Amino acid sequence: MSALLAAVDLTAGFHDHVVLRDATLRIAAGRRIALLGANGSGKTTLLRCLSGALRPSAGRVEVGGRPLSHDRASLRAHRRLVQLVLQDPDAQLFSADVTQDVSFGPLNLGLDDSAAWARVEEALDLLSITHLAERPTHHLSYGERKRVAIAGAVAMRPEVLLLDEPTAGLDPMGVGELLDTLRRLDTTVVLATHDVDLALAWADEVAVVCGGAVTQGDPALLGDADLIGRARLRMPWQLELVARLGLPAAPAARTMDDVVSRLGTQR
Amino acid sequence: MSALLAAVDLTAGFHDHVVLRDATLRIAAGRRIALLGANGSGKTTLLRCLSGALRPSAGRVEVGGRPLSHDRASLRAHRRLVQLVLQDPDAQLFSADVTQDVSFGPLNLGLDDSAAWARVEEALDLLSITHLAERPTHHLSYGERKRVAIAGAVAMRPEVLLLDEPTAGLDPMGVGELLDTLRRLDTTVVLATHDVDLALAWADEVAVVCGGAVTQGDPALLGDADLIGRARLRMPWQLELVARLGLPAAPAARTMDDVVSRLGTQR
Amino acid sequence: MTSHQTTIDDAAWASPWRRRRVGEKVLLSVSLVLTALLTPAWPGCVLVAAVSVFFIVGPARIRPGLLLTVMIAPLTFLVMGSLPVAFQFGGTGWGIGGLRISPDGLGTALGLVAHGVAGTLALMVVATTTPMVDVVTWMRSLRVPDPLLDVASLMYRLLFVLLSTALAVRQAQVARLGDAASWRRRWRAVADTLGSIILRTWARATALQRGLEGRGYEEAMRTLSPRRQRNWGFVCGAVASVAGVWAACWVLS
Amino acid sequence: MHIAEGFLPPLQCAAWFAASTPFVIHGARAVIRASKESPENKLLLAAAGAFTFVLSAIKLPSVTGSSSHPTGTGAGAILFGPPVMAFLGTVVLLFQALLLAHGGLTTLGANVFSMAIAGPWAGYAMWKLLRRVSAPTWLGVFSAMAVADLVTYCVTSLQLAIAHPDATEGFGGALAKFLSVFALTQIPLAIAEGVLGVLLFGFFTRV
Repeated sequence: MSALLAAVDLTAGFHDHVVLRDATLRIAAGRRIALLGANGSGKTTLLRCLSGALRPSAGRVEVGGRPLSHDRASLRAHRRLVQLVLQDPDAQLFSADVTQDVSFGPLNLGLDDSAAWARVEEALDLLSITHLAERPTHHLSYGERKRVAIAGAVAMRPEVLLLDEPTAGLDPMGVGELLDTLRRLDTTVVLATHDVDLALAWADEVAVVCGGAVTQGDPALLGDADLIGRARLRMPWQLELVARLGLPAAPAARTMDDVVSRLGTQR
Repeated sequence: MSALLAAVDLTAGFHDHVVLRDATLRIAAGRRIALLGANGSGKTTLLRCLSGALRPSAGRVEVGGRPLSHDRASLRAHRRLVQLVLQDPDAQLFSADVTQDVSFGPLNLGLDDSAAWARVEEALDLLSITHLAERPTHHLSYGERKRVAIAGAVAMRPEVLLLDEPTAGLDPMGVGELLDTLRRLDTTVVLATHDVDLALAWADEVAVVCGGAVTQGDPALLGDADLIGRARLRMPWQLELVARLGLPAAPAARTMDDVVSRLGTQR
Repeated sequence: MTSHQTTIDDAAWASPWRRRRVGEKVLLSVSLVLTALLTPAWPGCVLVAAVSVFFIVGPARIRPGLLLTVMIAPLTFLVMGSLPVAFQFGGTGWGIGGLRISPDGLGTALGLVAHGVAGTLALMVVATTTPMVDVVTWMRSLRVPDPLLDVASLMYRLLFVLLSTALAVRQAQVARLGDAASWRRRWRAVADTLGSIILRTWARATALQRGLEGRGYEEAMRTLSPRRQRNWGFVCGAVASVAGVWAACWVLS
Repeated sequence: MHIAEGFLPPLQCAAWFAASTPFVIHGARAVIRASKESPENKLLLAAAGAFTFVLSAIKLPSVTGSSSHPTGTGAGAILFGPPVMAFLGTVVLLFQALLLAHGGLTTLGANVFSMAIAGPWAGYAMWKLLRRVSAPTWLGVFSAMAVADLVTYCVTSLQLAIAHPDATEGFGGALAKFLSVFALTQIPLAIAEGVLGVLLFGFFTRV
């Protein structure tokens, strides 16, 4: 089966500094993928390549098995399919108020005003920020701005949503609410994060960026001490605890519930 | 014993919006205190009051038991004692290169050039960023800028270092390195964070900001489900696991080692 | 940051001449600039251009490609600005309307381009090897009042912060198909972007002010800057090169 | 539109430096005064200067096919007054000469005169005049920004015509030539910048 979206043997970077080297990531439809890696490892670069914003110096981005060409028409079509939300909401928000900002994408899709309105309402509703609709963007808190930025992408109804550190800077309950929202969305999601515990509990698949390459696999991959060490991550507590107690690693205990039931049966 | 630094019955906010109401936090010399709370709960406001940057509308900041008056001379003396590192490094870095930036504080203390140089070298060394000394600020990564901002405060050799979300946005190993650095520093540290697991493992004391007030106590306080819920936090996994398994809460299991040994003795 | 706005600055920070005294580089660069201005196109400007290129891509190790990119903007102006000089009213020969290309006009225009190219290359000797902020710091020794230099060096820091925000916002708009919008909506987007950046710039300046106050900022913005050794070899080399150009002009004319 | 290095004869370079210097010193005094009043002003002025520089990174939706970007000197003059703009504009021009190779060192005096002095003062005068006759604010903003641009363009053409008069028609002929060759980009830009000013004004009434 060809992936919905894929980076194949991608090499990319800035000036002389190569960040990714022969990196491959395949994103199957409907999956939730957590992208992990150290600061500066190339997570953002990979997301930018996948979104079409950055052109790799070698390798290719594939959409449904076909290579993405970087001409204007292809990129436009690509942006209907794939939306990237940047880490800093201020890089994305520019309009005077929330409704205007969220409507920017839908109107650019060529929707008429009433269809665009419907999209805006839908997106605000999905992100549980209907109450912010008429608020000026510049008076919102950080957490609120993050949600508005995501709403702006969601309103374009992409098939793949790429999120760069959407949970960074949110309080624990805010993180929980955001993950609930992402579950409600009916899209494929790639989420870059530093939070290994969250990745283990939330993702269907993980992809670890390390040394310019990507290692993709089951979330249990985060129990690979060698990979984790090289990638400047740490092992999720769930996996570390199970390993330290000398319990069998498989099936991986991914949530608190898993750990509790695993320990319960052992005693 | 009077605290080295304290906020007593503090009320503070912006315009008509009161953020803190009768908040009290006592910081004893040599302690490591984690300050927790939701986005917008008032952690930053509290830190700014403690640093003297923000004048509370009621209540007082006490230094060694004596109230801080906000005249210029007192504030000058206060800044030698207390340094605040803001969450956004770009709100603190203003020079073109790292050495220049870090030297700003020491020179403001009235040190001569050679003494200031020594302070800069010391601070860069403590933060393990000697290699960045001549690099331009705008070429640094986010994590590097965060370290430089901390170095700028450390170079002033404060007795109390207030850090607002220093670990936000850092990869797990970067967080570990930063905490190691803070252990090496011989100062009292107050660290605001959203990371409850980290707070539990690192801090001598925790302070939870909720509803404008501060609840201060032993890190085991993070096992108080009611407080944690109101403060939009979550329980650290160490405490939650122990509770879910029906094991006695005290003494609190704070680290992976604690949990492993606790579970080991139970089996 | 990937932007042509920072090409010269990036090169300057990486240049092996970064650690030379600013005064020495200014001496070399400015005397070459003045030589380009004061000597005839041949041989003066040609020699100045050659000497400048030699220093830039030679000892200062700047990529020739980079130098070429940098020269596009001034060349555009030089070509456009020389056209009205090449074409003159009246006379015979090829032309548009009442304007005709004359040999005299063409000569003057080519001379102007030569002066422009040589002068710009000479200026690039200091620009590609010296971060702007070093120049500002060096101006302290020229007794320029401190507040003015503080403003200029803060500008330097802030412009990179703003530039990265501006580029990020533009890219994010393109990601949401901003380039497919109608002309009217694109104009509005540009205005809204500028407005947002102004608001954020203000917020940043205020945040920075507070951050600096916490570090003891009251009036002066004093920082340490490394002492650079005077290099007499470099000074002599600079003087010799410029003198060489003048001597060649005198001999050849 | 900045006059490139080497494009003006030496004596005229010196003359334009002499013409600009009093304005720039006047502006520098205003800046020093402002920063003595409150250290915060240094940050705000630096932010304004940085913003003026960053404008050159903002491409306007194409008007003539060529890429054009706003200069913002008109708006700066309204907000900070022409003296402060004379100083900030000088620093920005120096930055542009060294960071972007736009303009030059010996032509700095001439460029400062057209962009940081004549443009802002003309824009400011237009703004004051229209305020006096109680014209709508949007018209004032539009005119100030467009006029600042137009005057800059005219003064630059004037400087070039003085430097390089036409062989037969002299100064007048040269002025006509320079005005028309740069009109292609500069007149649409002036209008564009005026429109941008009005839209920007609209933005600030909405936030």
